[in-house]
Amino acid sequence: MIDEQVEVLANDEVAEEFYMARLQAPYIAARAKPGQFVNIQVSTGGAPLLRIPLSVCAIDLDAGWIEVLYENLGPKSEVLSRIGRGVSMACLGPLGNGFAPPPAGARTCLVGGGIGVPPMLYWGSVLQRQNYPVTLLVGARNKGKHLPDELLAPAASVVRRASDDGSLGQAGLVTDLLQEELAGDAPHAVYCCGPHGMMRAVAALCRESAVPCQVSLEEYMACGIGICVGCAVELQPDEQGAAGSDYTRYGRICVDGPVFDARRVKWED
Amino acid sequence: MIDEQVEVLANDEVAEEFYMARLQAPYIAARAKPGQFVNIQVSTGGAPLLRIPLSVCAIDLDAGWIEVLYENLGPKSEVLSRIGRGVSMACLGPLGNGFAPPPAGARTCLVGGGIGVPPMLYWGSVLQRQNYPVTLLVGARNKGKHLPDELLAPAASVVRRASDDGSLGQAGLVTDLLQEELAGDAPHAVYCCGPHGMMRAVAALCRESAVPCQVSLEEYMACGIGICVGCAVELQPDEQGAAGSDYTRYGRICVDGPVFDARRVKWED
Amino acid sequence: MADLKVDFAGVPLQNPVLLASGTCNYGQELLPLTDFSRLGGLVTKTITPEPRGGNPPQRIIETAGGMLNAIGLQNPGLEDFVGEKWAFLAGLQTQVVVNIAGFSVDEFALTAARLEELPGIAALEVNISCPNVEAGGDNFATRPETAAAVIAAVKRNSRRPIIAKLTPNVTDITEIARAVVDAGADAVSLINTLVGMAIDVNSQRPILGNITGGLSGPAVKPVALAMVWKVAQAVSVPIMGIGGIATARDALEFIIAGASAVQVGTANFVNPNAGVEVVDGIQAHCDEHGIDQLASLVGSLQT
Amino acid sequence: MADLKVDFAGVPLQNPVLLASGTCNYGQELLPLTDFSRLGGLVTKTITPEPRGGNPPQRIIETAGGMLNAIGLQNPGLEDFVGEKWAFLAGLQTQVVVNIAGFSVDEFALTAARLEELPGIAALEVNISCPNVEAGGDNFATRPETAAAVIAAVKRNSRRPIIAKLTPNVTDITEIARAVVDAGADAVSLINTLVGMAIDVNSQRPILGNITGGLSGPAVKPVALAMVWKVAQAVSVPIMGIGGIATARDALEFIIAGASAVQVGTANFVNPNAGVEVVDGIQAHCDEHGIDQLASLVGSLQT
Ligand SMILES: Cc1cc2nc3c(=O)[nH]c(=O)nc-3n(C[C@H](O)[C@H](O)[C@H](O)COP(=O)(O)OP(=O)(O)OC[C@H]3O[C@@H](n4cnc5c(N)ncnc54)[C@H](O)[C@@H]3O)c2cc1C
Ligand SMILES: Cc1cc2nc3c(=O)[nH]c(=O)nc-3n(C[C@H](O)[C@H](O)[C@H](O)COP(=O)(O)OP(=O)(O)OC[C@H]3O[C@@H](n4cnc5c(N)ncnc54)[C@H](O)[C@@H]3O)c2cc1C
Ligand SMILES: Cc1cc2nc3c(=O)[nH]c(=O)nc-3n(C[C@H](O)[C@H](O)[C@H](O)COP(=O)(O)O)c2cc1C
Ligand SMILES: Cc1cc2nc3c(=O)[nH]c(=O)nc-3n(C[C@H](O)[C@H](O)[C@H](O)COP(=O)(O)O)c2cc1C
Ligand code: FES
Ligand code: FES
Repeated sequence: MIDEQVEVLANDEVAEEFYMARLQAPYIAARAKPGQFVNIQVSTGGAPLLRIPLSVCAIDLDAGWIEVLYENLGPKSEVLSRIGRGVSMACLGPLGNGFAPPPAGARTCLVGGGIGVPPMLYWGSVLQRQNYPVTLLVGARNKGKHLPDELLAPAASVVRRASDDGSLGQAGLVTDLLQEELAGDAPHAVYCCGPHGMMRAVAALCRESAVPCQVSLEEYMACGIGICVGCAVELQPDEQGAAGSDYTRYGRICVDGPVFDARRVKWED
Repeated sequence: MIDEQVEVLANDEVAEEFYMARLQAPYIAARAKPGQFVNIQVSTGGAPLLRIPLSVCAIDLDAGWIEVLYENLGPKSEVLSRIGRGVSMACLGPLGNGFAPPPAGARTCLVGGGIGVPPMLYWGSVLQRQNYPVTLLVGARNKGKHLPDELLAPAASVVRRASDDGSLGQAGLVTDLLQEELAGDAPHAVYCCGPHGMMRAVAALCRESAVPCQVSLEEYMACGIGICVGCAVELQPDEQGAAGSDYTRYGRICVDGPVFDARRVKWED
Repeated sequence: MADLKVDFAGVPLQNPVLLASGTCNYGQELLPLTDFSRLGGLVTKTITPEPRGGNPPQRIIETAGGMLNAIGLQNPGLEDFVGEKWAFLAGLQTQVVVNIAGFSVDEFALTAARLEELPGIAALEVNISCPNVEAGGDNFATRPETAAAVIAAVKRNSRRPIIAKLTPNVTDITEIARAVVDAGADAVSLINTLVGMAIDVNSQRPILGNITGGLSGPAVKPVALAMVWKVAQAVSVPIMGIGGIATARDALEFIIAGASAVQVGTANFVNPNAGVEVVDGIQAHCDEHGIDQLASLVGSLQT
Repeated sequence: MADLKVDFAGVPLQNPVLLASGTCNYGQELLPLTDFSRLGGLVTKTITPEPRGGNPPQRIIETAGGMLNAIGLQNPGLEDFVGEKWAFLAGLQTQVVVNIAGFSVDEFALTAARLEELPGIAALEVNISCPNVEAGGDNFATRPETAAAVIAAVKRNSRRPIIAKLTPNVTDITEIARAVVDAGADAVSLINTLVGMAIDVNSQRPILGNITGGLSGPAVKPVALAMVWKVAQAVSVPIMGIGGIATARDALEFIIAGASAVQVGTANFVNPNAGVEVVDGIQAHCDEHGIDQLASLVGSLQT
């Protein structure tokens, strides 16, 4: 992990308010595993003050770049969306753990919602290269918020979509699609990233079906490297380590995650 | 005076860390007098928070643009220097008073130092058009900080330069040049804008020679329109208005100036 | 269209947005740049019994997300205000709150009494909290006894609603709020500025002529909001929320925390039409969220 | 090359820049990203006698020029610190100040006593000023008596230099500073965070799980600087300046105002090498300005 000075090679809108930035980042590209993220300083002028954490969405080892895919929904992502080619930024990474590999030959199912899709794209493409069968379920509010086919295709052999308003794919939630998958030829491993409520629902479905599930969690972050203790997630009591120690009640998502076995997380709330 | 949404038509470096921005600003262009200024919001993201006050340096009434000439020396000017063509900004103006015209046929001498030169260029070009003889004295640290001839030429029939290190024009201070002018065929009116110390010296020289002198003052500004009462300049006691009223001890540079008769200003400090 | 009307301590406001004292002077300068008739009101720059020249420059410096000022209550004095400034203010189609200060309890009391003669003043805001009249920022509002003494004296001399303007530079602002309410304040406004400072590292001198100044702007919003929330739980008079408000969202945070009205201060320097834009944004928010009466949002924070 | 050495209450520092408590955890995570041997030192995250889980999320939110945090002193507790964390810290080529807190005077005293057993601790910083253990931010440092009681008890139980960490959420910080110095503090550090708050206007809920949090970062620098300046005039012990320091210029402002050393806090989250860059910048400033001894700048403000 280093704080790499990276150059913006491209930064384009790929869906409604979704941007893909390609960053020349040879150090990070050589090391980033699926599920890991970077923490990017989008402004040196003091506003926004904090960095923006973004999952690695793709890498090119030879060319030495990484891609991040992000939605413009607040000050940090807005500033980033206006940064042009050639600009340099500080980019800390790769950060966090990554997805744990499935057992050999396992049928895998990747579930992504909204800004949770990017890590799935990198993970799916790696799984495919390792000859795992991959089904990708993608949920979004509407057609405009769905990423184009060419971005999803490399990540899965089967891509299924759901939208809240039915404007693309099945009408309804991505968890409806997962329920169908679990009811049929159930996957051996589920990987999920998306809004908290969606991840909770996915975790519950997988638990019912006794399918292992890993979730990539999000929480507001300052440092991304474990020093602020801000990105807390409450863990199940039996996962909290040494009995009687309250210290391990909350995990730090940035260093203990962002990927957690769904059963370790205390979902209630 | 309005808060005009202006578009950047050009923004280029014209000397070492000096930039000239041309702004499409038909309302302001139609009204701005020499010595007036504008207050520009260079960022809507909150940093820098306050606007930057800049003198009007040139206008094109027909094309509806104004030009401002500024040195990159801190957060606000730095952000402005990085703004490209086509960007829109809020620009409040025209603000303040302006230079009071000299008596008919007067020989005029304009004295500018550093970032005080811009208002002199506009004033000189107007005086020339009205057939006043204009001598422009310009001081700068060194050659790199001197503006190119083509920018100064339209503002005066005679341009004389001084630099601290002698790298362009006479070695020494611009006040040396003024002393020579006053000693010879003395001007009938002096107009001056530059660092505080320089303006104080110019005011003193003119007072000794009994030549009327107007100075365009600067002070740190928030609003530029008289509502913050931040841009205070202490006035001579007999210029402070109603006897016994302390209220008028300080003038507001943004609305009572920026141009003051040099004799009204209390220079001691 | 949501109804934005507020009754603030008996003063009917068409909407809850006022311009803060010292950030709109006495109104004149803003006339070409904003529409006063769209605002809930404005609060005049502080008036003291005698004219004041204020502090030597430099009076202002920008800081991260905010600014320091040390104006030092430059103002034309009570008689000039009554004779001149008021004529203009009285003609505005908005509520005018007059902000007053003095250097002794008597000065506050005399000023309030004299202003009784001017019909049309909506309320008095009593500035017991200016940090810029002496370096370091001490003032009446830092102790419950002195704060209460001023408010009681003003109250005796005025039939108008009295709004006590509080300082954030205290250990427990609820203690001061309770003291002024007990002394008769009809409302409180908070916060005035936080004491702050900036130094020129090359000259090794303070940047401000007064050494210290008052910090305002977006930087102080979180502090102001926490204080409004605490005071809302401590007193039952209406609260005027002030501190870093630049957008409708900022204003709504204060209203949800317990402010019945808000004041826009430093933001006026950045955008002289900020107040009206805050009004428009509040209207839009209420309409989008199906809020019929803005008043129902006041103090609605769910903790 | 200017000499940046400082004697801070008996602790020799190679330069005046430390990392602030709670912004570098217990050092490990920063090892790949900064060079501790270039720093004056680091201050550990607060240790309490018992392990603490801290507050429920959301614990952090960015604000204009700063951030709010409500971590709630999540820490492994005294025994785990002594047993595990210290082994790593003891190996660092820099001064390590251990920051301690408790929920009673006895807890502070016991913690200090237990830490006597660890050789190599440079000093204890006594956090009497955490605003995040209960909503609203009350703590020991808001009253001179409670502040003094804690410091006196710690002092009795420790031979190390004792640095009392003060809160800015008080009417007169010099009163608290004098009280802790009278109680035996060898130095003071200030400021801890300002109590602040943020609200989600759509859900009408506080953004932080603890309702209020502590404001830090560049936004608070002017407030911190004014307090350091005032305390420097009130006490004669060394001062550790803290609050919004991100650049060498910021650090120099504090030093000129009277701080013998400074701590870099929130800036570490933005740039994990910020501390070392501040050191380099101070060195460059001194060299450019012909300052031989940094110590000569301490308290050099000309007013
Ligand atoms: C490990 C990790 C990986 C992420 N990967 C991606 C990604 O690949 N693509 C992407 O678009 N987004 C990703 N996010 C979320 C992204 O960091 C936030 O949306 C972003 O910080 C928003 O900042 P903002 O200033 O643009 O908006 P803000 O106004 O700060 O926030 C907009 C919304 O996002 C929430 N939010 C803000 N910051 C964070 C944060 N740091 N973590 C979680 N939620 C936040 C806010 O509560 C709010 O609802 C990731 C977050 C984490 C923690
Ligand atoms: C009426 C008026 C007209 C001006 N016209 C021009 C112009 O045409 N061209 C030009 O380059 N500059 C002009 N200035 C000065 C310019 O506004 C400042 O240099 C600018 O605000 C600096 O801001 P900054 O953030 O870039 O630098 P800062 O870091 O804020 O300041 C850099 C230096 O400039 C001083 N300064 C900062 N702000 C102001 C201010 N508002 N007024 C005076 N001094 C300030 C600071 O004390 C410091 O020494 C004018 C100022 C005024 C008041
Ligand atoms: C330049 C300036 C001058 C001020 N003058 C006064 C004043 O005369 N009387 C007063 O009560 N408050 C005064 N204030 C304080 C504001 O009314 C307000 O309480 C404070 O600035 C916080 O709000 P803001 O962050 O929106 O500016 C002044 C503030 C500024 C910035
Ligand atoms: C996330 C976070 C956690 C903190 N934790 C502690 C702590 O455990 N103990 C303590 O004494 N101060 C703690 N502080 C306060 C800092 O040490 C420092 O006093 C304050 O943040 C102001 O400095 P800054 O603006 O440079 O961050 C914490 C600050 C932050 C931002
Ligand atoms: S973001 Fe700072 S500890 Fe995780
Ligand atoms: S800049 Fe605000 S009164 Fe002049």
